[in-house]
Amino acid sequence: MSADIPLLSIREAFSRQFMRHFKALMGSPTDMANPLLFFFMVVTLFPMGLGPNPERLSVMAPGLLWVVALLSSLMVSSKLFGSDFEDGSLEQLAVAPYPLAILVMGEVSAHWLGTGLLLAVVSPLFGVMLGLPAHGLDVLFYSLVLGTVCLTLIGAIGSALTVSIRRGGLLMSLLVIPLNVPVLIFGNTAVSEAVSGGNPSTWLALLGGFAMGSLALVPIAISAALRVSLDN
Amino acid sequence: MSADIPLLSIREAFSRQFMRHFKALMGSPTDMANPLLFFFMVVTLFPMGLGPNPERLSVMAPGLLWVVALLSSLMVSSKLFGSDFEDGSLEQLAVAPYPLAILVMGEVSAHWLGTGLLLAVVSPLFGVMLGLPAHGLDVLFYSLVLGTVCLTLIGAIGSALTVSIRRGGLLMSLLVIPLNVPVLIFGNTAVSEAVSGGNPSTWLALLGGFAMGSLALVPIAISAALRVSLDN
Amino acid sequence: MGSPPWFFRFSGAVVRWLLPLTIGLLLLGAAWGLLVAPPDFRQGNSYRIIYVHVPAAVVALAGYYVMAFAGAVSLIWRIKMADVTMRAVAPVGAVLTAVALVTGAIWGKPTWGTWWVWDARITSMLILLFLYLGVIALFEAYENKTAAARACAVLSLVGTVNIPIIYKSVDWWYALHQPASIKFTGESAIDSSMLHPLLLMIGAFYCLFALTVLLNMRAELVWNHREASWLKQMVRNV
Amino acid sequence: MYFASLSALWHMDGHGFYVWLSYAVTFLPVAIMLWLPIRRQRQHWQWIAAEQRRIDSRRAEAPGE
Amino acid sequence: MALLTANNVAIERGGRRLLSGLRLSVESGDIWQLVGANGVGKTSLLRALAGVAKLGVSGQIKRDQPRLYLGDAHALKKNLSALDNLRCHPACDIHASDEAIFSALASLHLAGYEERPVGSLSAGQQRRVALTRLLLSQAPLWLLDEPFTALDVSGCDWLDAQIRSHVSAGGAVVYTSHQSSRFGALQQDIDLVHHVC
Amino acid sequence: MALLTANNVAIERGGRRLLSGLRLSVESGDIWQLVGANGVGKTSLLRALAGVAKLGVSGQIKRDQPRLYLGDAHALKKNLSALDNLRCHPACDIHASDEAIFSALASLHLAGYEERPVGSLSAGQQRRVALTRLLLSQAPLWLLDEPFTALDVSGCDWLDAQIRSHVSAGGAVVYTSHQSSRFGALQQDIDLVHHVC
Ligand code: HEM
Ligand SMILES: Nc1ncnc2c1ncn2[C@@H]1O[C@H](COP(=O)(O)OP(=O)(O)OP(=O)(O)O)[C@@H](O)[C@H]1O
Ligand SMILES: Nc1ncnc2c1ncn2[C@@H]1O[C@H](COP(=O)(O)OP(=O)(O)OP(=O)(O)O)[C@@H](O)[C@H]1O
Ligand SMILES: [Mg+2]
Ligand SMILES: [Mg+2]
Repeated sequence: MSADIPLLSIREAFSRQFMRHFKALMGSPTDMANPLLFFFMVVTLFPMGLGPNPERLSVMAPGLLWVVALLSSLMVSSKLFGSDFEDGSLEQLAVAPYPLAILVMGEVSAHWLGTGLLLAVVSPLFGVMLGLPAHGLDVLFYSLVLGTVCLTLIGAIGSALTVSIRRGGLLMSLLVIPLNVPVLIFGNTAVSEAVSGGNPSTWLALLGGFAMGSLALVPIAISAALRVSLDN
Repeated sequence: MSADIPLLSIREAFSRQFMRHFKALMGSPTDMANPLLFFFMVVTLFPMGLGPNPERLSVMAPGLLWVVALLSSLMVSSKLFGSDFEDGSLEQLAVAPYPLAILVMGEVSAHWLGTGLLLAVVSPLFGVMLGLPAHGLDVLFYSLVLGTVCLTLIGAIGSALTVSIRRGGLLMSLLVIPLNVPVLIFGNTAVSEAVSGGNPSTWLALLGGFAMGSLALVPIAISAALRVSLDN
Repeated sequence: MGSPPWFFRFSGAVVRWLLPLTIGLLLLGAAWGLLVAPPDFRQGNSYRIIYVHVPAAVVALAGYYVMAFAGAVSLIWRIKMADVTMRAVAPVGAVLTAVALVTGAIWGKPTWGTWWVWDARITSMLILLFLYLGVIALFEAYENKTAAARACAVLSLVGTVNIPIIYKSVDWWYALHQPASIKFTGESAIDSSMLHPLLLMIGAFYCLFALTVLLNMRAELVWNHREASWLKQMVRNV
Repeated sequence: MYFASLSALWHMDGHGFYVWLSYAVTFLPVAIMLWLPIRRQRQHWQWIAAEQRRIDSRRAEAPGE
Repeated sequence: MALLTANNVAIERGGRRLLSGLRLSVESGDIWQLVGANGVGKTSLLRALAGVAKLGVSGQIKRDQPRLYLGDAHALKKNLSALDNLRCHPACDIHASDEAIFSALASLHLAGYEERPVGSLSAGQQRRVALTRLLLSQAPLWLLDEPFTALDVSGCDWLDAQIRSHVSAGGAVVYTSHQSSRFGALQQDIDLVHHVC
Repeated sequence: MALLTANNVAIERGGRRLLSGLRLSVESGDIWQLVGANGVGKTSLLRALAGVAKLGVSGQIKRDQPRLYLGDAHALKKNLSALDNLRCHPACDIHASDEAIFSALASLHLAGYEERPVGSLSAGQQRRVALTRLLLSQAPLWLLDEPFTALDVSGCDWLDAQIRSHVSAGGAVVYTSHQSSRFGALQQDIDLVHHVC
C-alpha cells in the first residue's frame, strides 16, 4: 500500500505552506492594510517624540526609518511560530515527508511578503514625510527590500527559539541583536550615502550578500530550533 | 442551599485576580523581560542608526526613550487578555458574582506592576546609556511611572476590543497608538523640560491627571469591551 | 420615529432633493473658487486649493463627533439605527480626512516647497485619520456585526473623550518645538470675495456628508431588512 | 471669470498642476463615495425583487399549497 | 425551587438562528442532559443559560446568581500550578483553605501534581484539575459542557458519583454529553433537534 | 509487513521516566489501542511513535515514512476555512482536488461549512474537519490520539467504519481512547500500566 503514494514536488510543498500562511495573514483587504498602517503609525510617533523641526528630522531620516523598520519587523516576527506551536501545526510539519527547512521557508516567505516587502514598498512615502531628500528614496526602497529579508529571517530564528524555550528570551535577544546590527548599519549607511551624494552600491551589495547568506543558512537553523521546541 | 453561600469582599476578589495574573507573569520571566530587552535593544540600536554623536543623541534622548517605552508597552499589552480569552478565563470572569470592571482591574494592575513599573524603574539606566543628563533621570522615572499607567490602561482597552479577533495583534496597535499620543507628548515634554532646565511639573501634573481620568473611566470601557468580545 | 420603515421613507424623500442640491452646490462652489475668485496676493493661484481643502477638513472633524454621538446612543439606548449611523459615518469621515490631508500636502509643495510638515493641525488631522481607520478596521474584523457595532461604539466613545486632549497636546507640542523657519497660522484676515465661495463650499460639503451618510445607511438597511415585510411590500410597489 | 483664457485657467501661473490635482483628488473620491452606496442599494433591491418573483412564481405553480 | 428558568429562548450565532422556542425549568434535584448532534447548539445554549453569551440570545432566562459553569476551555493558566489555579480561580467561587484544595486534588488522583505547572499535565489530568472546582465551590447550579471528555474510566465514575451526590443534596446539574443517559431515571433530556430552526 | 516496530522503548518526560520496556510491532491490518489511566503516557508514546517527540525517547522505533498523526491539537488555523485548511495542510499529505475535498467534507456532514472560518465551528465540527484528512491522505499507518472525542454518535460510527475499512484495505491504526475495545476481536490492546516505571 505504501509504495504507490504520490509525493508532492518540493516546490509544491513549499508553495502550499506559503499559501496557508499567506491566507491566514491576509484574510481580507483590511487585514492587508494593517501592517501598513502599523508602520505608518510608528513612523508618526518619532516626530511626536523628537519635535517637528524639519531639518533635524531630515538629517535623521535614514537612521530613523531603518530603526523603525527593524523595530516593527521585530514586533511582527516575535510571534511568527507561536500559533503554529499552539495549534499543533508544528507537529504536523515535523512528521511531513519533506525537509522541515523548506516547509518553514514557505511560511517565512509569506510573512516577509506581507510585512517586509510591504514596508519597503511604502517606505518612500514615509521618507517624504520625514523629509528625506528625493534622491535618497529609491535607495531607501532597495535597501529595505534586501534588509527586510535579513531581518525577517533572523527574526524567525528568534521566534523559533522562543517558541521552544520558555526562558529563552535572553538567549533570543543575544542572538538577534548582534546578527541584526550589520543589517542596520549597511542599510542605514547606504541611504545616508545616497542622500549625501556618495555611492550607495557597495553597501547595497553588502546587504545583498548578507541576505543571500541568510537565505542559505538560516532555514537550517530555524528547523533545528523548531525540532528542539517540539521535544520540550 | 443558595442562601448560605459566602461571598468574597470586593477587595479580596480584586486581589485574587491580581495574584493570579501576577504569578502567571512571574512564571514566565520571558514575558516580563520582553519589554526590558526590547527597550535595551532599541537603546543600543539608536546610536548605530543615528550615528554616535553624543550631543545629538542626548538632545533626542527624552523623545527616543518615550517612543520606545510606548512601543514596548504596546507590544506587551497586545496579548493582555489574549490567553484569558483562549483558555476560558474570560468566560469565568464574566459569570463571577463581582463587577467585571473590578476583577479586570486586578489583572491590569498586576500587568502594570510587572511591565510598566519595571520599565520605569530601569529606565534611568537606559537614560544614562543615551546620554540623558543626570538631572533629567528622576523626571524620566516619574514620567514613566505615571505614563505607563495610562499606556497600560489604554492598551488594555485595545486588547479587550481585539481579543476575539483572530488576527488582532496589529489591529490593536492601530486602535491604541492614536489614543496614546497625549501621553507621549506630556511625558516626553516633561523630560525635555527637565533636561533643558525648565519646569517639568506642569507636564507631570497633566500626566497625572490623564492617569487619574483613565483610572476612573477605563475600567468601564474595558469591561464593556470584554463582554462584547465574549459575544462575538 | 426611528423605526426602519419610517426612516427609509423619510430618507428617500430627503435624498431625492439633497442629491441634486449637493451636486449643484459643489459645482457652483468649485466654479466660483476656480474661475471667479481673485488670486491671493501672496500665494497666487495655488490658494484656490482652499476651496476643497478647508471644507473637507472641517466636515471631517465634525464627522467624528457625529459618529461618537451615534456610538453613545447605540450603547446607552441600544438603538439599532444608531449602529447603522455609526457604520455609515466612518468611511465618509475617513475619506474626507484623507482628502484634506492630500490636498493639504499638494498645497504645501508650491507654498512651502515641501509635501509634508509636522505642523500641529496637520498632525492632528493625521491622527484623526488613524482614529477613523481604527473604527473601520475594527468593524470589519468582527464576525458578528452586532458585536462589531458595539465594539466600535466603545472605541469611538473612548476616542471622543480623548480627542480634545489629543488636539490640545499636539498644539502644545508644536508650540514648544515650533521651528522659526515656517510660519503657518494667523493670516485669517481673508477678503470677502474669497470668503463667500469658501462658505458656500463648506455648506456644500456638509450637504455631501449628510447625503453620503444617508445613502450608506439606506444601502445597509435594505440588506439588513431584506426579509422584512415592509421592505418586500415596498419592492413590490415600485 | 477671472482668467483671460482657457490656457491661463489651465496654467494658473505655474500653479495649475497643484490646483487641478487637488480638485481631482477631491472630486474623484467624492464621486465614488456617492456612487458606491447607490450601486450597492440598487443591487440589494434587485436581489430582493428577484427573490420576490421567484416566490411568486412558485406560488403560482402550486396554488393548492 | 427553580434554580433556572428559561422561557421561549432563541439563539442566534454567526448571523444564523440556531434554536428557538426553548423552555426549561431546572428545579433543585434535577439533572438535565442537552442532547443533539455536533453543531446543533448545545454549547451555545449552555453559554446562554450561564449568562456568558448575551448578544444573540432572546427570550427570558432567570437564574439564581451563584452558578458554576465549566466550558470546553478549562480556564487554567498553563504556567501556574494546579494549586494556584484553584486558589485564584477567575470565577471567584472558591473559599476553601489550601488544605481543602490539597485534599480535593488528592481525591482526584492528583496528589503529587499540585505544584507542577498545569501545562505539563496530561489532557485528562488537566480536566481533573478543572473538575476539582466541583468539590470546592458551593454553587447549587452546575452547568457542565462535556465534562466526561478526556477522563478515564475511574474519572468518569468519580464525576458520576459527584453529580449524584450534588443533586441529592439539593443542587441541580445541566450538562452536555454525547454518551446517552448516564443517570438513568434520575435525568431528563432535552433533545435540541426539536428546537432547530 | 510491519509498518511500525518499536523495540525496548522508554519514554521520559519532564525529568521523570514514564514508560519502559515497550515492544510493539504494527502489521498491516492491525488495530492497536493504547490503554491506561489519565497521565500514564499514552499521548507521549503516540508522539514518540509518530516521530514528533524525540528527545526523551530511547530504544528503537522503525517506521515506514508516510504516516498520519492526529494529536489533541487539530493543526487547523482558526481564521482559515475548512477547505483552505485541508488544501494546505502542514503535513502535506493531501493530494486531492478541491472536488474531492468538498465531497469528503460532505460525507462528514460538513456540507455548507466548507468556506466558514474553522474557528466559528462547534467543537465536534472542528474535529470532523481534522478527521477529514483520513479520507484524503493515503498514508497506510494512522496514529490517532483520542479520535472519538467530541464526536456525536453518528460521528463515532463514521470513524469506526473508516478505521475498519482502512485496515481491511491493508492499513494499520494505533489509537488511544478511554472507551474500551470498540473493534472487538479486530483490535489488540497495550495496557501501559504494565510498562510504568
Ligand atoms: C497635509 C497638509 C495639511 C493638512 C492636513 C491641513 C489641515 C487643515 C485643517 C484640519 C484645517 C481646518 C482647521 C480648522 O477648521 O480649524 C485647515 C485649514 C486651513 N489650511 Fe490646511 N492643512 C494642510 C496644509 C495646508 C497648506 C500647505 C496650506 C497653505 C499654505 C494650508 C492652509 C490652510 C488654511 C488657509 C486654512 C483655513 C484657515 C484657518 O482655519 O486657519 N493648509 N487645514
Ligand atoms: N509537556 C510536559 N512536560 C512535562 N511533563 C509532561 C508534559 N506533558 C505530559 N507530561 C507528563 O507525562 C505524563 C504522561 O502524559 P500523557 O499526556 O502522555 O498522558 P496520557 O496517557 O495521554 O493521559 P490522558 O489520558 O490524560 O490523555 C503525565 O504524568 C504528565 O504529567
Ligand atoms: N464563534 C462562532 N461564530 C459563529 N458561529 C458559531 C460560533 N461558534 C459556533 N458557531 C455555530 O453555531 C452552531 C452551534 O455550535 P455549538 O458549539 O453550540 O454546537 P454544539 O452543539 O456544542 O456542538 P458540538 O457537539 O460539536 O460541541 C454551529 O453550527 C457552529 O457552526
Ligand atoms: Mg459543544
Ligand atoms: Mg493523552
